[in-house]
Formats: sequence, C-alpha cells, structure tokens
Amino acid sequence: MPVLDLWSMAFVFLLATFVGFQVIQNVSRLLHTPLMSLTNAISAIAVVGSIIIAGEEKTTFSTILGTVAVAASMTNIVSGFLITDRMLKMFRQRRPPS
Amino acid sequence: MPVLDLWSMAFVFLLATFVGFQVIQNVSRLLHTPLMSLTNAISAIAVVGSIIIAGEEKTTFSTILGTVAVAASMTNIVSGFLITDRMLKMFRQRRPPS
Amino acid sequence: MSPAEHLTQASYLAAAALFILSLRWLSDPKTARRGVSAGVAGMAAAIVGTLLHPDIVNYTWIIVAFVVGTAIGVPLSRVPLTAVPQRTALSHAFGGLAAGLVGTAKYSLWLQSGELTTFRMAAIGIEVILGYVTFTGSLMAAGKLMEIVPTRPMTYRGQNVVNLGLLAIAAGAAVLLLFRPGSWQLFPAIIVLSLLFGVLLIMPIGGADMPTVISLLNAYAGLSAVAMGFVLENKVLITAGALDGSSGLILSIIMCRAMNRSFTNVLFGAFGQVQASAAGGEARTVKSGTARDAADLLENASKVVIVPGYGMAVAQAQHRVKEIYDQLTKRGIDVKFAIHPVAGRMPGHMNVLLAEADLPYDALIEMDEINRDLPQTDVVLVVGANDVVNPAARHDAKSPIYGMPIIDADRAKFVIANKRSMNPGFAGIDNELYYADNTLMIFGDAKAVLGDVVKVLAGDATP
Amino acid sequence: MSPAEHLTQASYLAAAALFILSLRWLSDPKTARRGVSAGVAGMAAAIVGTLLHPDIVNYTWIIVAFVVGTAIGVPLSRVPLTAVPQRTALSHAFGGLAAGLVGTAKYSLWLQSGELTTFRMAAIGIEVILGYVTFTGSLMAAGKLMEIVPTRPMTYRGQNVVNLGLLAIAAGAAVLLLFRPGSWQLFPAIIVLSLLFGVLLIMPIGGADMPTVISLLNAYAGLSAVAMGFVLENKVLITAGALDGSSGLILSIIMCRAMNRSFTNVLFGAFGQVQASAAGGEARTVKSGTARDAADLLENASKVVIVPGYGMAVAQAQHRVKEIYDQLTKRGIDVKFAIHPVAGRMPGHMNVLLAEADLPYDALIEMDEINRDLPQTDVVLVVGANDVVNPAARHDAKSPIYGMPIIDADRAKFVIANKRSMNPGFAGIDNELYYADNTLMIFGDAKAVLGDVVKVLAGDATP
Ligand SMILES: NC(=O)c1ccc[n+]([C@@H]2O[C@H](COP(=O)([O-])OP(=O)(O)OC[C@H]3O[C@@H](n4cnc5c(N)ncnc54)[C@H](OP(=O)(O)O)[C@@H]3O)[C@@H](O)[C@H]2O)c1
Ligand SMILES: NC(=O)c1ccc[n+]([C@@H]2O[C@H](COP(=O)([O-])OP(=O)(O)OC[C@H]3O[C@@H](n4cnc5c(N)ncnc54)[C@H](OP(=O)(O)O)[C@@H]3O)[C@@H](O)[C@H]2O)c1
Repeated sequence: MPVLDLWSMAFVFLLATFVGFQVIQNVSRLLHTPLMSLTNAISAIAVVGSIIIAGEEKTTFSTILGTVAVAASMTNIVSGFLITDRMLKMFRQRRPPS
Repeated sequence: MPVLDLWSMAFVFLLATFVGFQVIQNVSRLLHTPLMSLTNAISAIAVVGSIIIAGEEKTTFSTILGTVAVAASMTNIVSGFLITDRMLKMFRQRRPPS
Repeated sequence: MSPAEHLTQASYLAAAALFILSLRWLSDPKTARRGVSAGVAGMAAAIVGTLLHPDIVNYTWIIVAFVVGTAIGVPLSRVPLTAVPQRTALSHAFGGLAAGLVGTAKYSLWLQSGELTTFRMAAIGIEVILGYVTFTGSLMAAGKLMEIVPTRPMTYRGQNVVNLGLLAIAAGAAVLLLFRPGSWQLFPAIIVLSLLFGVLLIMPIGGADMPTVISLLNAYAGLSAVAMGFVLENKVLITAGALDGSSGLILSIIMCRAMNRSFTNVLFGAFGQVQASAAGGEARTVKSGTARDAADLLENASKVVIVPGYGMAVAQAQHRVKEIYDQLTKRGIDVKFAIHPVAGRMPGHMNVLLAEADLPYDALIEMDEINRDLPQTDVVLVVGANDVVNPAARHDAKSPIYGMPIIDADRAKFVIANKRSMNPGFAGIDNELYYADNTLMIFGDAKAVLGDVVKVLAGDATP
Repeated sequence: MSPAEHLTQASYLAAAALFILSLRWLSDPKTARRGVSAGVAGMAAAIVGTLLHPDIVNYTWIIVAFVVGTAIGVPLSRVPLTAVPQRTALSHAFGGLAAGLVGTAKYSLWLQSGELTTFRMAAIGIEVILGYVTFTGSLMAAGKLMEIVPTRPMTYRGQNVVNLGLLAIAAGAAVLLLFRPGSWQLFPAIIVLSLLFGVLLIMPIGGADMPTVISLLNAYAGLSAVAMGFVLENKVLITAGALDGSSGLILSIIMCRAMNRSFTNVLFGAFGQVQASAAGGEARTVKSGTARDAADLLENASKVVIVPGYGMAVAQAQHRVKEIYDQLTKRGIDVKFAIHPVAGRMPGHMNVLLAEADLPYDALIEMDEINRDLPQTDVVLVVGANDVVNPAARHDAKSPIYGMPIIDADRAKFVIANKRSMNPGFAGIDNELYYADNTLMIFGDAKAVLGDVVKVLAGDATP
C-alpha cells in the first residue's frame, strides 16, 4: 500500500462525489431499479480490502472476519450484476420505432 | 509536500477529467466565449507552484524563473476573471420573460 | 513500490474508470447492458489485481469465501421482481457487514502491531459505526418488507431521544478511543451500540416507507465503503463508495420529492400510522361494473392511457396488461402508459414490470408529458394505482399527500379503475376519483379482472 | 505534516471544489456570474494557502510579480470583444510559459539536490515540451490574429515531416534524459526544439483557422498544467489542468464538427489556401437594393429572423442591429436571431456581441430550433454572415463545406443580405443564396447600411 496520504484521498473523495452526482442524475428514470442493483454490485468492490485480510492470515480472528467479509461482498457482486443484467435484458424498444 | 504518490495523482487526473467533460458539456452554448476565458483564469492556478519556487530562493536562476512564472500566471488570473465577468454582465433576459 | 504493487494499483485505476463508464452507460436503455459488462470487467480487474498482492500467503479461505458468496448470490439474483426491494435491503446488509468486519479486523491488527494512528482510528470508528448500523438497519428493513418483522411503525414516547442518545454514546466512545486507542474494551461496546441503533432506527418506520429508507441505507452503505477506503488507503474503494452513496442519496431525494415529504418526516414521522386513522372514509356511492363493460369502453375509445400502480405489481398482472395493450393496438387504438415516478414501491418499479411483460419502453410516458395528453384521452385504465391518481393532492390542502405531483387521470373523458376494494393505498387516504361520475370501478384482483377483459376483447368466452 | 501544510492542503481542496462549482454555474446565464465569484474565491484560497507555506523565505519577488501581473492583466481584460481571440491566445502563451519555466527551475533544483527521480524527470519532460510548444504556438496564433504575422498559410514540401521530426528529436532527448539525468546539456536542447516546433506548427495554418487552433492550444495548456501538477505533486493543479484541458478539447471538437472538418485537416490541411483558388466565381446577376427597400420589406413582415455573422463583428454593427430589433418589435413584429454555432470567429462569438448590444439572450435561437421556423418566416436579414447560410453545404457534394450544418435562410419567403462586396467568406467559396430571386443584396459596411435602415424605420431623414 502506498504511504498514507490523507489529502489525496480527500481529493479522490471530492471528485468522485462530483462524478457520482452528475452520472447518477443522467441515469434514465426508466432504469432506476437496475441502477440500485448495479451500484450495489459496484460498491461491493470492498471485497479487495477483505481479500487481503483473509489472505495475509495475520491472526485467526482477522482471518475469520476477513473470510466472512469476502463472502458477504462476493454475494453482492454475483447477485448484483446478475439481477441487473436480468432486468436490463427485458427492456426493449418498440420494433418499428415510432 | 506530501510524499510522492503516483497512483493517487493518476486517480485525481482520471476523476477530474470525467468531471471536466461532464461539466463542460453542460455549459450553455450561449456562454462558450466566457467559458474560454474562465477556464484560462482557473488553469492559472499554476501560480501556486511558481510562488514557492520564487519564494524559497534556492538559487538566483530558480528565483528568476519562478518570479517570471508568477507574473505570467497572475496576468492570466487577473485578466481572465475580469474579462469573463465583464462579458457575463452583458447577458440579460428579456424583461417580461416570454 | 514493487512491480506487483504497481500492477495492483493500475488495476484499481482501471476499475474506477470502468465503474464510472458503467454508470454513464445506464443513462440510456440502448447502452445499459454494456454498462453491466463494464462493471463486471472493472470488478474482475480489481479482484485479479488484488490477488496478485504480495501480502497474501494463503488462498484457501479466499476461495472458500468466493464459493460461498457465489452460492448465496446466484439464487438471490433469481428472486421475482416484486421482491427486488427485499433483495436490495439484504445486499445493503451484506455491504454494511463487510465494512464493519474489515474495520474490526484492521483495528485488532493495528492495535497489536502498534500502527494505530489517530487518523486510522477515526476512519475505523466511522467505518465501523456506519457499517454495523447499515447491517442491522437493512436487515430490519428487509424483515419489514418480507413481513417477517411487523410492518406497522412501533413507536413509544421519547423514542427519538433514546435512539439519538445511543448513537451519541457510540460516537462518544469512538472519540474516546482516538485518545486512548489502547482501551480496546470500548470497541465491542461501539459495535453493540451500532447494531442496536440500526434496529431501533427502523422500528418506528412503517413498512410502506421502507423503499425510501432502503435508499437512505444505500447512501450509508456507500459512505461506510468510503470510510473503509480511507482506512485501507484504497482509492478505488473511495470512488466506488462515493458513486454508491450519491446514487442512494439522489434516489431517496427523488422519492421524497415525488411523495412531497421530507427526510425527517420519513425517518421520524411514523407515517404508516396515518393509515389507521384516515382509512375509514364516509360511504359515498360508486359506479361499479364488469369486465365486459370495461372491454366495451376500451374498444370504442381511440386514445387510451393505462395507469399502473402498486396493485399491478402485487397481482403480477403486467402480462395481462400487455395482452390488453396488444388487443387494443391491433384495433388501431393508440395506447400509452402513464408512469408516475413513485408508482409501486421502488423507483422505476413499473418500468421493470412492464418491460418484463415485454412492453416497448417507448410506450411508457413520464408523468409531466402524459398529463398534457390526458384531457384529450378517451379512456384511462387505472390498474391498482391509487395515491398517484388522487386529485386531493392537487386541491385538498389538508390531505397528507397535498402537493404531491400526480397523474391527472380525472381529467380524461372516462376512467376505469381496478382494485379489490375501496381500501386506501399507501398513504391510507380516500380517493375521490373513484366516486366521480365518469369513473367506473371494476373490483377484483387485477390479474383476474384484466384476464377477463382480455377474454372479452379476444372475443372467446363471455364471463 | 505540519499544521501549516495541512492548512495549505485544505485550501487546495477547497479551491478544487470551488473551481468545479464555478464551471457548473456556467451552465445557465442566470447563475453564471456566481460562477466567476466561486472561481475567484477558489483562486484566493489557494494563493493564501500557498503563501503560508513554510518553504517560503522571502516575499519580495512574489509581491513584485503580483504587481507586474496585475499591471499587465487589467488592460488585457479591457480589450474590445472582437479582440477576445487574440487575448485568449496570449493568455495561453503565458500559461505555457509559466509551465515551461517551472519545469526548468525544478529540473535545475533537483539536479543539484540529486532528488531527480525517473518519474519526476519524465513528468518534467512532458511539462517542459508541452509548455514551451504552447508558449510559442500561442504567440504565433495571436500574431496571426492580430495580423502582425502574415495570416496566409506558409507551406513548403515535406513541412509536416520536418515538424514532426523536430518534435520526435525533442521527445527523444527527453527520453535520453530519463536514463542519464546528469547530461543536462540535453535540457536546453529540448527547450529550443520545443520553442521552434511551436512556431513551425502554426506557420502552415491559415489565419482564419486560428480559433480552432487556439482551442487546441487550450487543451495543450491544460495538459501542461496537469504535468506540472505531477511534477509538484499538487492535486489542485492536476484538477484545474484537467478541467482546462477538457474544455479546450470539447470546444475544438464542437468547432470542427460545425465546420464539418477533422483535426488533422485543420492542423495539416492548410485550409486557407482554398480561399485563393476558389475565390473568383463566374459573374451571375444579383438583385441589389437600398436601405429604404430593406426597411420597407422589414416593416411589412410579421415574422423576421436576423442571421448575424462575422461581418457584424468586424463592422461592430451589433448596436445598429439592436436598434432595428427595437424598431420592429415596437411595430409588433416578431423578431428572432438565428445563432450558428460557428458564426463569427470563436464559439459563442455572436452571443457575446449581441449581449453587449443589450439584446435579451432568450431572443437568440440556436440553429436547429430556428431552422424549424424559417419556412414560416417572411424576411430573413443576413448581416455579414456567409458560410453559415450557404445552401451548398446541403446539396453540393464538391463544396469544401459540404455536410456542414447551416441556417436554412434560403427557405424563408424573402432574404435581405448585407455585405460589402461579392467576396467570399471564411471558407473562400461562392454563395448561391446571394443569387436567388428572393434575395435582395444591400452592399456596404454593416454598421453604415444598418444605420441607414434604422434611420428610415425611425422615419427621420431619407438616405
Ligand atoms: N415507488 C416508490 O419509490 C415509492 C417509495 C415509497 C413510497 N411509495 C408510495 O407508494 C404509493 C404508490 O402509489 P400507487 O398508486 O402505485 O399504489 P397505492 O397508492 O399504494 O395503491 C395501490 C392500490 O392497489 C390496490 N391493490 C392492491 N392489491 C391489488 C390487487 N391484487 N389487485 C388489484 N388492486 C390491488 C390497493 O387497493 P385494494 O386494497 O382495494 O385492492 C391499493 O389501493 C405512493 O403513495 C408512493 O408515495 C412509493
Ligand atoms: N465561430 C467559430 O468558432 C469559428 C472558428 C473557426 C472558423 N470559423 C468559420 O468562420 C465562418 C463563420 O461564418 P460567417 O458566415 O459568420 O462568416 P463568413 O462566412 O466568414 O462571412 C463573413 C462575411 O461578412 C462579410 N463582411 C466582412 N466585413 C464586413 C463588414 N464590415 N460589413 C458587412 N459585411 C462584412 C464578408 O463579405 P464582404 O467581404 O463582401 O463584406 C464575409 O462574406 C465559418 O466558415 C466558420 O467555419 C468559425
């Protein structure tokens, strides 16, 4: 891990929040339900943190917590992406677009 | 200065570019000329780099370059903001908004 | 930094970019599915990048966890669309749990290795509190939606004081830890208090308010991911958390606006109670008819607008609606759907259901646009919608939904309304639309009733 | 980190947020001026935050530079609006210079202190090359716009080869420095080559293409600021640079699209030459009239659209246009303005000029929208516009502007066109609109001609 840099993380947070608001506001209302499940899946990126804790095996305690955390995140990743795609598959345009 | 963190800077660049594109695309066409001068002024933030070089007085060479750089940036800041405001002052809506 | 670490970091950068693109592509149904692929790609990149990390000495548990997660995840993705709100609540719970556990683990590790800086302690505190609150809060929300937990608001005097008090203590303990990170006994206390607060926070909120609450919990989950990012100094986590958080916040704002209510009102208003009080409206007469009457009216119209609501969702009647749409369009009748932003129980609820029934999304018109056409519409068919077509929102200043934008079904020439009884809807109030002279009520379960209408239209059998 | 440094960093964070808000507020004229205040606030915060920096031992030179910069900046902000492109070019030059100088200074300092890591060297290389190229390139562009430098494209065989060769050598030298940072002799070489390349890059480009080039240089300036941010590990610099860069890129893309040309065509196409060749069109007859004829036509119309172009800008005729607008609206005639995205010589050129003449911006209609009204328009008044109303763009596949979206003035019932002669405009091609039967030409300088029209309309004197 790079050396702690509080301020660059604050910058990332600030900018990501701006991106988030702009991007989300442009999401078509039609797709607000899929949006919920997609952001779910994406924020399960938390898995990367848990993986290291589960894998570095520093203490039994941390390994257990890490493993459970990985499982929890993995659940969100799998179900989140699958259900989003399942919903999106259903959206189609009128054949002869009027 | 914080310790060099290449990757956090890359993150900042990535996110700022996304923000930039989204923000600029939303700028009203009406205001594209003011936009040019405003971004000018903003990118003159480079002044912060030059200020330190001019102020730390490590070598005469660096001090001279730094001073010239500060002057150049300051020119952009002053003229950029002033002319933008001057232009924007002129935009007004029809009195009885139709 | 070792080359491996550079690779990891690069994968995180790529992941962040892909996640943003993924959400951008969701702005249009045409590109939406590409968005999912981008999301998957980003996730894969980040995971692979992490597995390369030198600190990892043993992959067994990771693989076990992957298998378990997948085993739970796949069935969870197969739930019927009406259960989507529950699923979302559950996944927030998992997200919160993960954040809480990682924070706990990190605390224990850094406590031993003595690397527990004040900044790290602060970040962990925020992560853990948000994480565990989201965990139990979301479980409660899911429980209420699945009606495992009693859905009616459970309230008692001074409740808000107690709740906020608990939160304050938890936060206080965290602050204390900043100064004496050694006194680890405080940590379990924080965990327990947070878990408890999560439960108590949701208890007083009516089951029907859960969708809004879920979106709020979504924002919390995002924030806890951000805090986790600060703890682990992981920028892609901060980015994804911020994206998640803003989405949760924006959706809950949209819902509150469309319901014309404030956050505080949703969180502390114990709204569901209104139901009890306002339910019984004085008995006025309504015109009630049969499926055949409805079919005749529809057949002889030239412009029809269908207003679906929560009732269509619970009755799973979207496929019948599609058949009616086909029957009418076959006759050259112009049929449109009026989609209210908060029709149903989650944002975009009607859109997914109708899409599931294979209806073209360009036939689904948003409220403001359809309201312009309604005065020229011959027949409006209301399918299990109630509050979103209640004219009281326009003129009755005393009504709890006064000011909420609605679909002006009452301005059409004729209205056919289907529901099972005269019971009120979500807001628990009477709807004068049903008593209007130009309204015909068809009582019964939406699926059954519309099924009969289709039969008549199809010309076979006569119910 | 010392408290002072934390303060500095906090000020940078605030500045970044304010800069983004500043540009967001530019999305609507109503909030635009707040945008400027936000920008100023952000800049002030960042500067103050920097002045607190512990490394600063002496403020004399900083203050001197502030004074000098302000002394140059204030007059530069007072230029007439027609000179805005030049001013923009100049400020890019200053920006590039600053980047170049800082890079040079940092190189010399780190070379002595031995802190010159490979990464830093790479960043400096990019910063310095981009910086100095932008510097001389923008000066050349400004020179061509001020017509100090000959505006016609200066070309010779193998020019592009030579230019790109120079750039390659400069880049090569920079790469070499990565491996032997010690051999400082390479550094001045890079500087000289970059300066030279900047000049040669612009030479072959026609003066009329400068607006597009300026926007491209804007993108370069932004990128050099980003590189500088990487050198100084300064995130607000990276942010601001990225904002500047994307704005430059987007504007140049808009211009190229609206001119239906590619970047490469602009940069290496030596477009201006077409002027020479295509200028002389075979002499067909045109109907030419007086200010009085124009006035009569306008008075008797009920729907008038005014199409301003570059000619109005050079003639400074926007105030006469306003008087005509007032005269006609006074008579109850509906007057609108058709604004082509690249009318004039910079994006939004017409909007600022007409705003300067105090015309309400909601009377300025964008191309696509006005094109729908034009067939129902009685009289179109073309003021010094040419290419943007040239129907050849619609049907003449051989025309250099074929495919460029235009304002369909020719579809109106009647057209009045004012220009000084039958000379072509920017694209250097003939315009059949002027030869159409329903077109009346009024020759002469826009300011004078429209002045006469106003006189007639105002009823006093008869030219
Ligand atoms: N969408 C969101 O994001 C969201 C979030 C939070 C709250 N809400 C709230 O939810 C409400 C949505 O309005 P809405 O009009 O869609 O629904 P509603 O107002 O809740 O009314 C639904 C109606 O459907 C009828 N119904 C129930 N089951 C049925 C069945 N099987 N067949 C036929 N009819 C049936 C019910 O009447 P019977 O019992 O007589 O059949 C009920 O009156 C709004 O008040 C909104 O504020 C929405
Ligand atoms: N806006 C941008 O960002 C931008 C950027 C790059 C290129 N361009 C190009 O610039 C052109 C803009 O089109 P445009 O129609 O606005 O201008 P134009 O095509 O350049 O035509 C301007 C016309 O104004 C006339 N004129 C010049 N001085 C005049 C005066 N004092 N009084 C009256 N008329 C005068 C000229 O004819 P006479 O000489 O006969 O008077 C000329 O034909 C497009 O080709 C566009 O691609 C625009």
